[in-house]
Amino acid sequence: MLQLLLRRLAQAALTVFIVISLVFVLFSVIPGTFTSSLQADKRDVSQDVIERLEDELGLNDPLPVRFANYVTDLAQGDLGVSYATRRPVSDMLSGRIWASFKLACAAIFFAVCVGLPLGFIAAIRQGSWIDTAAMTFAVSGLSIPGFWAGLLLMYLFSLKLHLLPTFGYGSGGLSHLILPAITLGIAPMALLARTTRAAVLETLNADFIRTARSKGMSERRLVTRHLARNAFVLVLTTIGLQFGSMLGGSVVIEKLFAWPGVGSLLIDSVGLRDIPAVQGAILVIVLFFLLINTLVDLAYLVVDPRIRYN
Amino acid sequence: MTRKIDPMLISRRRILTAMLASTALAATGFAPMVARAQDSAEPQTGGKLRLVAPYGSALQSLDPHATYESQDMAVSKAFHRSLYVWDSASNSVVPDLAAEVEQSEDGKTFTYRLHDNIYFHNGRQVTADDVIWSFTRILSPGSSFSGIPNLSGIVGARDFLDGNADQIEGLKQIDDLSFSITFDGFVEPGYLLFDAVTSILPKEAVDGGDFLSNPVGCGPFVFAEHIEGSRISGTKFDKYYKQGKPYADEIEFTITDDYSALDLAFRAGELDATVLGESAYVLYTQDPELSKGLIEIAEMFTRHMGMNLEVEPFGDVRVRQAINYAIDRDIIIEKLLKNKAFKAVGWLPTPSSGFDPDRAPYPFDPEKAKALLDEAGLSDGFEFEAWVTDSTSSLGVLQAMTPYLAAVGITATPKVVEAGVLVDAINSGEATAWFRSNGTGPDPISALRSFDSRQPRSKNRAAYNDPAFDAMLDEALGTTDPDKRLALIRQADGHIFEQAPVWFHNYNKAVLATQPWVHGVDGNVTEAAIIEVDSVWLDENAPSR
Amino acid sequence: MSEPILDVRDLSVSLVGSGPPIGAVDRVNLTIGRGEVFGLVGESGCGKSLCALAIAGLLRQPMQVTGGQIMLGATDLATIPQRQMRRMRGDDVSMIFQEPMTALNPLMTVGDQIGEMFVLHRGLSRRAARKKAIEALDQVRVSSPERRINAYPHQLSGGMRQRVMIAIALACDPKLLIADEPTTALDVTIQAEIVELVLELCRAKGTAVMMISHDLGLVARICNRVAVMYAGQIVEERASAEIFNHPSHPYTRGLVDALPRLGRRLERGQRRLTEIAGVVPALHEFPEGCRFAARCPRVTSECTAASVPVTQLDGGGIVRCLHHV
Amino acid sequence: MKAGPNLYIGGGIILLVALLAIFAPLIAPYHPVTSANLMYAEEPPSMQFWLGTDEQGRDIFSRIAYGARISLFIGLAVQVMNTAIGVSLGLSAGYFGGWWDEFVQGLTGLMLSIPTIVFALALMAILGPGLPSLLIALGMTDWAYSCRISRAQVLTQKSLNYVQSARIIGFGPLHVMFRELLPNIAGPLIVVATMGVGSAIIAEASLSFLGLGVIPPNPSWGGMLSSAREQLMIAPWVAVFPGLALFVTVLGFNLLGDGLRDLLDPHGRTRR
Amino acid sequence: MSDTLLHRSASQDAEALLSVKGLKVHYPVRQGWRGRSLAVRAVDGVDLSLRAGQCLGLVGESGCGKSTIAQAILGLVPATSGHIRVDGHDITGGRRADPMQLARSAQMVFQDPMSSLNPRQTIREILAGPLRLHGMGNRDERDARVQEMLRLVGMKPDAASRRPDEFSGGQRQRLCIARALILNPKLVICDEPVSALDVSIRAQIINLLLELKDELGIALLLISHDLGVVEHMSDRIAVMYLGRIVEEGGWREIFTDPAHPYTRALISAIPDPLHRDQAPERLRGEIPSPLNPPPGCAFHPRCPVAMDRCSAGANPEFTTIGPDHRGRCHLIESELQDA
Repeated sequence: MLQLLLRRLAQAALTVFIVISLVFVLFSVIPGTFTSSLQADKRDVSQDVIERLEDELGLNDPLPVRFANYVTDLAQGDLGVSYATRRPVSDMLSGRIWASFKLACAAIFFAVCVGLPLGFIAAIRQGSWIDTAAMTFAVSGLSIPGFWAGLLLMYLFSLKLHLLPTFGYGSGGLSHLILPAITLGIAPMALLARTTRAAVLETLNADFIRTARSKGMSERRLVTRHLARNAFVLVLTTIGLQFGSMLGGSVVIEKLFAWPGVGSLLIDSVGLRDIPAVQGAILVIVLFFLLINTLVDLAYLVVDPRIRYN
Repeated sequence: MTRKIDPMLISRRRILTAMLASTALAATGFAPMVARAQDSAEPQTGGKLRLVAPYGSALQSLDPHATYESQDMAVSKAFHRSLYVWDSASNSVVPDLAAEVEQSEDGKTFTYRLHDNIYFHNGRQVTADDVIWSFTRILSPGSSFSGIPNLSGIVGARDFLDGNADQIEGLKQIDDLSFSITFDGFVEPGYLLFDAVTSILPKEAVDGGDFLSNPVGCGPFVFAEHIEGSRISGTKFDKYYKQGKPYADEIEFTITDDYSALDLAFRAGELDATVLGESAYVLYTQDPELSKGLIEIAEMFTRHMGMNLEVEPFGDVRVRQAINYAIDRDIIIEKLLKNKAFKAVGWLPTPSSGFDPDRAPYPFDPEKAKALLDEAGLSDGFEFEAWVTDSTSSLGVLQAMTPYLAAVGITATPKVVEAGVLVDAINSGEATAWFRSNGTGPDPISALRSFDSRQPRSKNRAAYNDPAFDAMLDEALGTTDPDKRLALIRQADGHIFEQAPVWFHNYNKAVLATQPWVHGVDGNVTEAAIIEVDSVWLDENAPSR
Repeated sequence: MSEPILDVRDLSVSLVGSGPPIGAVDRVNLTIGRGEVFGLVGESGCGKSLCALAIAGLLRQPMQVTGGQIMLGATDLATIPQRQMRRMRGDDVSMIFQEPMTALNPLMTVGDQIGEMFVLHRGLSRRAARKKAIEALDQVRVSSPERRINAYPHQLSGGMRQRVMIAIALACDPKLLIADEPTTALDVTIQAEIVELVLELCRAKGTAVMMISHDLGLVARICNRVAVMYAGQIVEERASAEIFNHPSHPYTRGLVDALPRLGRRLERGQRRLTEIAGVVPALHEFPEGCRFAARCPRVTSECTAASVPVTQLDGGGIVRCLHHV
Repeated sequence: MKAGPNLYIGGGIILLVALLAIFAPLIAPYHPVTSANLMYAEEPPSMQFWLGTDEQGRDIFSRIAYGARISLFIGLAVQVMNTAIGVSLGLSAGYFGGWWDEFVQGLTGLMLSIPTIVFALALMAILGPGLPSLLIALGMTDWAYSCRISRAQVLTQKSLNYVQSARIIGFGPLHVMFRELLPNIAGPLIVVATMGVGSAIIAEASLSFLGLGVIPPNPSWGGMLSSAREQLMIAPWVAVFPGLALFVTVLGFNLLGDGLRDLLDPHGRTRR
Repeated sequence: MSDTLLHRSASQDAEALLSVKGLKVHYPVRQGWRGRSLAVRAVDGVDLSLRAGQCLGLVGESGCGKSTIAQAILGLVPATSGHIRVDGHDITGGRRADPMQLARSAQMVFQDPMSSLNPRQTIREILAGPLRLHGMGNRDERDARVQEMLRLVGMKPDAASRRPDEFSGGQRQRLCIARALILNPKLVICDEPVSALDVSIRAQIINLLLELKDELGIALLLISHDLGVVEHMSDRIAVMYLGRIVEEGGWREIFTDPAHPYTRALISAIPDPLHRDQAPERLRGEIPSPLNPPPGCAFHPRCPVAMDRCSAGANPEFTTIGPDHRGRCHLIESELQDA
């Protein structure tokens, strides 16, 4: 277990370094800079101010110097200061991480709570109308663009039914969370339903299920003691991958629902060419992915003895 | 000449009144803005104001000195105050923190006396020291605050900025509440000192370390919470210097640039006021209930297609005029912009003091356009690439123009880029034509400097070079007689209109939608989203009560 | 033969899909006495495993029992309700499968998997079941069962896993054990051990064994009686010594002759083996008449005309051939 | 090997959309770009404009028909690129193993850890909006899945005797990978690629939503959707029909993928 | 190794088609993260030789290394040390052997005919592919050769245009044999050639292989755990245990007079329906991991006649039992000494 964690740590460090370098190089070759984005507003910012700003932010230093400075700071845990807000990126992120994390958790919760039972029932009743309905639902969920689904949900639940607030973070309560979480969770839910169905069918065909049947147990016991856990092991990776990529995948949804998460910070910062903030946001997204997948690996250690002893 | 202005004497009506209706709107031929029937009732206190910061999905900075974004300024008004403030009722700048302003004989020195009951949110009284400290901060060597251009006209500001002086010569403290500012030349200090970029801030809070996440000012509300990218809120400041204000107990701004979401939220009753996009505007005007709460504002921004005059054939005035004749702006404004714009008849917009209500617009006259092109030797037409951003007022307008230009033989192809890239391309002279909205107020002379050949490219983007025009501006600036000055300004604006270094499109019509329970929302022509929040009040029907 | 513990009458199993049912097992009759070791031999696809699954009530879609009786004592397993079948399965009839690698639940300890039998059929607590599981492991000669009880299947070798399977199958002292190719996937030296273990334990418990295999040599050696299946039918059933030494059906004869049996080259000096020509017919192309006719050296026109009846042999046993020896 | 209803429904949808795309000039009553006429802006569906017009007065049906070309082209081109990259890497990694395998696996992990949309966003920011950038941004970022599948498939197939035979006969690695292995692992890859076309179309729409898609006058469904969403209230048809076209087409690809899985990949090696 | 044996094998080598000397194949296995690198000694010092027209049976349980030897001979896995010569070409040592040359010398028939033929190719493609690769003949000649091979393995000519899934297991194995022989190799390795086939088909394939061996004069290396098959097909037999050969000799010697306890156990484990009462010689426990072989004689933990010295010291060396019969066992040594 310690070995696993150490390996993951090394892997994370490498990944982060590559990503950071990539972003840094990419953003230095793309057209547009932070200061030009400042002038994009319809009010004219004077050239004098722009030049002073470039000096102050060190934007006139050569690229290798800026990169070296950034990496040195990063190694000491300093994410730098945002060009736009002049605040430490870590400060900016800290609030947003929580918002994004909350959204991701709610979305995966929705996806798991709907997708798993749906796939399970579809598999158990393979070929029945329930199966057909569930899978039609799932394939539709996979086919609908997130932002489109979000708009439709907004229209329905907020405007027509007045059940939920349309967008925003509110005071952090549940009501603001529901719509974006469902919107974000639709695709993973559909995917999970399909994966679960396949996993359950695969498990149902496994030899050990036949063995279990030959023992003479009830279907209920068969399902709970033998089928569910083994099928879940097959689905766990998918859950992990979906959950892990949710912070990045929520970019569009966050934008739509004005959700103050890492994703919307990323989009805005890309537009502003606010490199430290972009780096910070991507860092969080990547680290979250790696963290979740490490947790999934650890979870496998717990649920799957085959991995525990290897 | 000494002018004494007591700002408290000017009645601060909640909505913009006849001021714009009189001249500007009559000229454009559109109905005057619809406003809610006068609120005869006494303002009620209490409730939570739910407003919007509608131009971006996040605030850039909570330090008002550090940002020049409309988005941030809409919010600043709740927490910070400056020496002056824009008064929508009189459509001019009036003193705010300053109780009295005196102008010296030579017209270059202004002596201020602050109200004696202004306090920062931390409880300390605002003194002349705070003003001097705030301005000194903005001008401190090595800084890059947005307000530098506003203050750099103060005597000694440049020296201080460059590190050649220990203090700013033109800034003098007289007593605890009095100070004077001396400028290099003739200026109207109100135009320079009313923006949030010159807010008066408490030194101890700014230096305290967490000012960027916990701002302190002397505005009507005390900062409470900021959830980045989502909302910012404040609570009523009990020691606010204006008696009885603010009316609301709390304030909250929703931060987003998604108009469709704002629209949905407003209809769901989650916002007290919002800014509308074109589509929503159509819908709201058609709706008998929603239309009652609409406030239409001619903002001081001029939308245009800029042309790089150094690139042929744009150097030829006939070509530029041809483009202005060739396009049916009425239909673009009506159909594409849903009448959410006022047709431009000059660089200076309707609310500007320099606006000339008698000037006639370029008519839609393709024959004339063709004739002008023939004259210019371009009977076969020409092609050009227009740099645009992906928005209705930019790419959308270009697409709508394309058939008209094609009709006179001109082929326009869009090059879609991000806003920042567009600015780089313009400033470097790479772009041949571009779509943009320029701030054209409130100071008309400053607005017309956009065509001053002595200005850098980042200001004079068309690279317009016309010494006669430059001279007109200088003359206007040196003229103290207001009427004469106004005449000169209008003449200069007319000259630009005739020379057509841009395709004149429209002046932005900003539309605020307010809920029936909201009262006292004004129409700020400098920026519709900047609402004088201390005057807004909610009646008993407000859901947030 | 002692009193029959299992009496299968005219058992038919068919593939029931969208088209007409396709017969996979055709009117099979089997009788197994108490404590008897009975062998069912055949090549892949002959239906021997389907018979076993039908008896244990484990057939899965699209295979179905389409006729006949399966009498276990006085109960007809073919008609009893699911619930009752479930109770009997594992308790009265149990099974061992071919693949010890996949037949055990990879996520449960072997102790839990054995103990589950006692929980299911004896209503024991987990704790008591665990104790019984240790005993059961000890019975199948697993060393230090107290320790192994906590092992997971992947930690065990193939032979060990098959022992666990045996422990599970025999946990409740069933009346009948169906062993479907229990040693095919194991190494030669392990095979012998496993077979012996099964026989020994069953003898001790009085359990009848139905041994299913493709290996006529193995079956003939350990069984009292052997039935040979070909293409869904039993073609010959006799005492094992008889069937091996004096096969009556041409197919059985061919099998015995074609078997590269140890010592045959030494005995007969011949290197070439006797072949059975042709290939085994697939399920959907079982021929009319004698199903072995196409490959049979003794085939005549009568063989293909109509289905061939079963003949009782003089020395006991049956054969399904018009030209049997 | 049985073709289920999914295959026919999905295939039918795709066929219809493909026909719409191919014969757009014949089917569409108006030109998708130059027919702009503000006099007809935002007309509701009528006999003249079957699905109404957009804010520039262009016929939405015509734009959807022409948009089918762009959306299908983007979906297919992107997926061809992704599959080519993923399969080449996965195939070689699985076949050669060793450090190359480790490298490819690391790369795949990296690609997986940065969500496609973020990657594409960064690339789009660099390349600027437009069709070529879009193809590169999407075509180079979503190959991890097909890479993993082909690698896993190669690992199981590699030990099969026909591969060994080919090696023993003296065939080189390229022959073994592309002539022997590829045809045998193509089934699951085709399934993944088919569904990938749908996700590429959605990805394009999402990027358009963020303002980084196909340059507007050109009609791509995602672009139409994102520019129309503000008109949802006043002219719902401007947003509804492109959205519906997008949804149905993506659904078609997903159903086709499901159908192909039932047909080509009965063991469900592509669980998705 | 005794001098006489060395001498004998040296003389044999001159005419041997296949000669394997001191072959070791070790796979590195990493234990854990940055763990120690251990070697799986899959093959640990094996000598073999095989002449044209001869069949050598290689016997042992799963994991004993017999398949690894086959792979090493075919150049599919690198030898850690030792030498392999096939048809006069050294395929080990510094430079890797020319794979094309090797392909024309040695071919292989696999256990599972189901997976041995590429399901996406026609039989013609499968059979003619090797010819085309090796530049043998033009299109017509290749077709003729394909037809010739089909006839040789007893298939109908129309088989050429069909695909593998249209054939039964036995027929596929015939096609596999045809492919193995189409390049005219001198050596064919058969890895469990019949164990996946139906019982009634086995004899057909065994007979076919024997016929082809005699007809074409090829050498067969037969790898099997089925002693019945091995007895029938082999001229000489080598018994392997845990990466080493433990007994080697002519088929008659091995089956009439097995010397090594492991060989005896293997033989007695075969169920003999004719001798039902004979109790088999049972081995204890299971095959140990080649990662961590037991000290001394690797077989001693399972050996029914193990002595004290078996568990100590080194693995026993070969003892010559007869002119073409030798074994590695302390017991044989002491028996011979006693005699």
